[in-house]
Amino acid sequence: MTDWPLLSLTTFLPLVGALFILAIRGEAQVVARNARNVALLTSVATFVVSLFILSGFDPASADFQLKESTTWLPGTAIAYTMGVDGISVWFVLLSTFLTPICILSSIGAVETRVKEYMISFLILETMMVGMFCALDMVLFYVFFEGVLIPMFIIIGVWGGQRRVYAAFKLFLYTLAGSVLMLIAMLAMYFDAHTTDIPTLMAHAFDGRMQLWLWLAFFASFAVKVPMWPVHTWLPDAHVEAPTAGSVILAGVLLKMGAYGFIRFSVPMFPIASEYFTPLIYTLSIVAVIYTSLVALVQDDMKKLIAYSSIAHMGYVTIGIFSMTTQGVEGAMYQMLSHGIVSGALFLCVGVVYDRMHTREIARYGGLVERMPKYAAVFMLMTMASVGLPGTSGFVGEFLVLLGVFQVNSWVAFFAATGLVLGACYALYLYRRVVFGKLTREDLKSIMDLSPREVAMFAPMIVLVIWMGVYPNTFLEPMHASVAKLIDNFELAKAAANGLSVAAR
Amino acid sequence: MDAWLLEYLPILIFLGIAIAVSVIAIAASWLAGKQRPDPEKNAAYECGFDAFGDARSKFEVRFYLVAILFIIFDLEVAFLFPWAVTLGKIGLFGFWSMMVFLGVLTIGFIYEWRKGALEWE
Amino acid sequence: MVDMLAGLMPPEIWRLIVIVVQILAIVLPLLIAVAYLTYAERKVIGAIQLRKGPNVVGPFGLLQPLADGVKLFLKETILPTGANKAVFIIAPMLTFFLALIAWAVIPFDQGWVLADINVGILYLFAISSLGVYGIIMSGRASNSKYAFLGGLRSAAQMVSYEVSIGFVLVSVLLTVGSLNLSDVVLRQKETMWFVIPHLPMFFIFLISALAETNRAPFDLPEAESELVAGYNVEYSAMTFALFFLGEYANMILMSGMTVILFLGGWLPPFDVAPFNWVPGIIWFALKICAVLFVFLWVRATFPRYRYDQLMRLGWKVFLPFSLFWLVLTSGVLVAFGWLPNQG
Amino acid sequence: MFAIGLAHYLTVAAILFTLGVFGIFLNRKNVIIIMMSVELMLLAVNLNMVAFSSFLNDLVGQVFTMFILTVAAAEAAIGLAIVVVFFRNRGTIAVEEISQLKG
Amino acid sequence: MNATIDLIPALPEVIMAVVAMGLLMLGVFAKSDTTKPATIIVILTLVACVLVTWGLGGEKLSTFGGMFVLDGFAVFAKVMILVASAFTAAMSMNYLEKEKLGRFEYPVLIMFATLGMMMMVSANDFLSLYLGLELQSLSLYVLAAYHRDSARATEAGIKYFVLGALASGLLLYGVSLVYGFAGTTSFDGIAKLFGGEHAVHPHLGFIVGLVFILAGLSFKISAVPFHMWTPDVYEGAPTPVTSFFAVAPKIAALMLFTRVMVGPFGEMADQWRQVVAFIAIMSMFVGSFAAIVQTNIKRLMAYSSIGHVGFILVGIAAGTADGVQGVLIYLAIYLFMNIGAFAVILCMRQKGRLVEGIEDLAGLSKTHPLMATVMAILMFSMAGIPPLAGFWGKFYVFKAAVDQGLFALAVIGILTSVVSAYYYLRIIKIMYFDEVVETFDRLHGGAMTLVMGVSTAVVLLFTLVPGPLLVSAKAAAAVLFAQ
Repeated sequence: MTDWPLLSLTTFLPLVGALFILAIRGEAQVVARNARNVALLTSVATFVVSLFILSGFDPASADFQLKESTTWLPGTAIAYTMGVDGISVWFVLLSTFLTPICILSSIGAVETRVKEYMISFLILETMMVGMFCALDMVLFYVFFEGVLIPMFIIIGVWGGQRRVYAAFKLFLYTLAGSVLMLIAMLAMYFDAHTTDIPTLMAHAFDGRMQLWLWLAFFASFAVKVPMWPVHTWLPDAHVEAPTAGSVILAGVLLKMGAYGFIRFSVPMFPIASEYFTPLIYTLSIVAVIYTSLVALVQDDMKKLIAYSSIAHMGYVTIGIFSMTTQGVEGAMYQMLSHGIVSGALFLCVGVVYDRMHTREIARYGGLVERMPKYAAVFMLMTMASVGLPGTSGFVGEFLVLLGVFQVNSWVAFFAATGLVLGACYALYLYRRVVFGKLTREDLKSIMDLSPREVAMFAPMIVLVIWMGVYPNTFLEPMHASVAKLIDNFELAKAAANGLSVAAR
Repeated sequence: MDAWLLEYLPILIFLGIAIAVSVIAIAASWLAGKQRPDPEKNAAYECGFDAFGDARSKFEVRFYLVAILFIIFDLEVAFLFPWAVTLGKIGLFGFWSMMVFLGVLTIGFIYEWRKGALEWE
Repeated sequence: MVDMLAGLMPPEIWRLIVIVVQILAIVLPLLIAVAYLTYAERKVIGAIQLRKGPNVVGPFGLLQPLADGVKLFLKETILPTGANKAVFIIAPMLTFFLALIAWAVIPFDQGWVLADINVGILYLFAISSLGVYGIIMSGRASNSKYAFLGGLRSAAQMVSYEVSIGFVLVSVLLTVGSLNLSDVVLRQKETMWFVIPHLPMFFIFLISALAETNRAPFDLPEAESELVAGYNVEYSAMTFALFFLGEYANMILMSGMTVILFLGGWLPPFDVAPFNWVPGIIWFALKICAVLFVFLWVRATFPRYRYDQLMRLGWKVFLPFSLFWLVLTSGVLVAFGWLPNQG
Repeated sequence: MFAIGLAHYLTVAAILFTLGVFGIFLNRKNVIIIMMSVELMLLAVNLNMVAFSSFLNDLVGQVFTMFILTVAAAEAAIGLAIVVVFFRNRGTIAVEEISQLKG
Repeated sequence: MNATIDLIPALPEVIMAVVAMGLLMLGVFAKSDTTKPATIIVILTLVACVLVTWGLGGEKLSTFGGMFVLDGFAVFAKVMILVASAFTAAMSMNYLEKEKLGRFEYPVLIMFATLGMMMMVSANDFLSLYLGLELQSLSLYVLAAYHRDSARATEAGIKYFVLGALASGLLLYGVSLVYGFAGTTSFDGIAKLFGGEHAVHPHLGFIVGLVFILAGLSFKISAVPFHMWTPDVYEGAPTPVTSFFAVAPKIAALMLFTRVMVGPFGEMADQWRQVVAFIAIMSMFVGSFAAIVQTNIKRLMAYSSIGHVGFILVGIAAGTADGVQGVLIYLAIYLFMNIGAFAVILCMRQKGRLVEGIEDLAGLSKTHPLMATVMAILMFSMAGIPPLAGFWGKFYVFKAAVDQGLFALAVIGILTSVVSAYYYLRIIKIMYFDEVVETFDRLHGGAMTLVMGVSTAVVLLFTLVPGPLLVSAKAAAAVLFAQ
């Protein structure tokens, strides 16, 4: 099994499914049904294949594994190289895990142009998985940018009222950020004569150059994460996107930025990372506190969760740049957790939206009376989002705080403040939607979760609890890679300091 | 100044004399004859009517066509002159080159002919 | 040029004087010839039509041209109100002096040429092309409908036949291998008069010359019944006279070219005793007279062409044929190795 | 007085060329004038070419001139043809009338 | 005097010339209309010439006293030009039939224009350059005004003619100065003069000539500030002609531009780099910003092409083999993107009438999903979004620019590409997000489908199989730098 090109298989399997769907013809009804089935089948199969990646992965090793390499662009050092380490493997799994759930969730929600919708989603999955597997900078960029195409279409075609505005904003913001990264990549290529990520990690860039490169990469990743103040595209995109789009957006797309920090900024430009850490801290804390406050006053459910995502991603960036084992692992954990939890929360919103076609918080209330199962799921996810012990959210946030406390207690303090605020808005939302009296006429006939929706939530619930109760399953494979990351970082820092000492 | 330009000196002088003669002729006649202009006399001739409209009006497009054809053919003649003089030196190669050129030209000519560019009325 | 004149020493001044004298020796006889060409024309046509022609002024009316000249000289110069004055005046001058300076390269006898330039044929071709300008300018400047149409027609006609003339010239050039007009004649001395090998070209040239000079039967631009007097309808006095002189000078010039190109220039018809005693210039003059007679003869006998016939003849008959003849000539010359200055 | 050298030819050519360019851009009346300006430019080029050719004792310049002349004739022919069809469509060849397309 | 001349390197050109003249005679003597057969013959000839050119490729051949060369660069360019011309000729058949504009001169003019382009890219002397350029331009002037009963088309013709003639004038003036101060018009000769051991310092007059040549060529490639004609001509000319304009001549002119800049003037890269970079920046700016407000799709494509030219010029500004390789790759991809886009534009018919408004595309994804998909893919590609082919063109030119330290140029370029992404996205938005107003007629013509299919396939699959193009582009680019 191991000599199979597992990573490529995982990456391109959805594309094959997309081609199948493209070939479907006939009556609109039939096409829609078949497209759904094929898409679901493909994404589940992809998930299954991705599980083999995990089984073939050696958690003790910090190296990139399951590597595949083949020539791609002749005449340059740019090659098609795939591989995963303890960091990226989880993101691959996260992507393949969320996609079938998204597809499942959209069965009731998306009725128009189902064929195109499914194709877009499968292409999106290919892009996401490919991005996390890519071990070549240019290949990474290709997948990284490629995500925009299906996302643009998904939001623009199946989105809400202001979908056009949101889609354009998403596209142009992220594109503007990432093109600078492209220039930086080119500059790196000419400095190091390679685009191979592992090699580049070992390459010592000139200190001054690092600063520029770091900024260019930052422009791209900060938009993607998103960090304050370039986060404004996110609420719009989330609000206007169809439910599944929001899930993927929050679950995977936001992680791309943070992944980029871990993969590029920190290991390749350690000096610059060190130099810019205060900037990151500041922006992250502002994000955590400011967006939490903003979330409090939202009256659109999706927007509220969108702002909460920004706040949560603030922890992630703090964790990464704390440069401690706990901090980085916490950031990783937080991302995985957030991927599932926020995805689930968006699904929760989607469930009621599908029934009521509104996301206004004031339009709901007392849902617990009619929808007990729903209330329970929503409750669990809210708790996880808040970071209640025993849920996945707790582990991540705790580790981050632990990590950053070693470095800078003030940052830890402010981040902790954010936690409290997070609890406020999450619980406030939950109270307004689920509790209270069921007064509205139209809510009286609302139905509880259907079996399809239960099937959709079940794996997420399992995971949230599993991650909360026994985090080691997930932390174990990370240890080696994270340790290596930090070691190298410290080494580079020491080398740079030594150099500057010598220069004196 | 090059010696061969001297050959053109007579032409230059000739030109000067010719212009002088024509200017003198007109000037002298102007002075010699009685000048008694009046509006009727100075009006453009139009079979007794007063001239109506500007005479420089639109005219048949064929005149353009003739002019264009003339430009093209005349230029070819300009190519032919040096060729004709040096044909002895440039030999068969020169001959065939010009034949190809004339062949292309002929094709253009036939095209014009068939398209009716040479028809009047 | 300026500094050359500045550096002139006495020998150069002498040379200048010689040149001026030479020019006058060309211009004055030419003007007289023109004057008497008009006389000859009226006499010849008169004779053909069994009339007497001018016979009042002087013996046999020989002073008639002078009288006409004096009359034109003393007439009022009319400048039409709507005319573009400057252009209106320049047009006849242009026609006139172009007709004169073309003579600069004509060899009257061996070595009897004002400017023995190497590109004589090209020069003539260029000067005669410029002739169109005088006509176009007069037609447009007059601001008269007749003049305008006449000018257009005339110009179109001239350029149409110019093309054929060009091809004829090239055919001759092929056999000569030089653009110098004296060389053309000398080559005919070596071989034969080109009228023999180039007979069709001779006729084409002659007819084209008629068209080029707006002579009957191609005198449509001046067709009195249609266009009153064509482009020079508004002209009077000396301005008209200059047109008139220019036209007739051109006629003589074309005859001269015909003679040089096809009839052996100053060469005697047979290079034997009685003939080659006569000086070349006499032969030259005689031949010109003969050709001019043909011009007059044609005018007296042929009806006028229609304009479409005229254009058809030029473009659809002469042009293809002269082109064909050109190819044939060059082909034969190359094939048999008869080309001049082979190297 | 002074000798006429290469510089003089070049200056004349430059002046003619500039006139041509200005004729194209400043002319607000008639397309035909624009076409004449184009010819003027080409004339300036020819003058340059011949002057250089003579100065360098190199025939290429004159050969080039022949080609420019020919192409200019073809260009003029095509230009006139286009102007004529335009005139047929619009009944004018005034420059300010050529303004249907803009943005 | 060598009495023979080796015509083999110019074999495709000779074939094309002979066929074109043959068709002219055929058309003029035939009793019935020969537009369709003539077009088919033209396409077949072009395809045959692709094969012939390909077959001749390899070593550097030269003929006509060194004025005409057939090297790897020329072969690459010619193949692109021939393919572009063949495609556009195929696309126009349907149009000519529908609009009843069929005249047999059309394919012949296409052929002559293509012939001119072939000459341009093979030119190794300013004389042959000029002749090729003019043959191309003259044919294009006529093509622009081909629809002679349309005021718009003839106006486009006039504009194109006047500015084209002006450009030729500028170019020639520059050539005359270069000739005067270099003493030769041969590319090799000029390159030798200023390169190598006995390099001379270029005279000021020579630099002025260079600038004039640059300006003249910039007109032909419609680079800012010499782009004014492009939108008007694109809009006014009949659509198939516009599609032809947008591709083949542009490729030819850019290839020519490249050869001239890195060939004879290669040693003077420092002198012209600033100018080219400036032109590139201006073009990218105008191409992206001016396009935003357009409502006519042909006009939009005009600005889009101006923008693309700006990006391509970035590669030329780099002035290295890598830069030229980038240019070649960009052009090859540009070829397919544009042809495909124009195939879609040519299918924009409502009630038998061609429409050109961008808004007319509204809801295309519902009425013609396939066509909309094609257009969307092409637009994403033009915007330069990976993994579509358009990205790679930009990638390679910017790579070369970064390699030469032209960071500012690269950054500006890449930011304008974001701006240009906006209007490409707008088209996608109109097709996908907006509601149908009026539906298009059913798709006709296998040629259109073929063109759309091929171009989409190229754009999609390039990322997977980039090898052939990259390798051949690299080889072709290397030719220019091999001394």
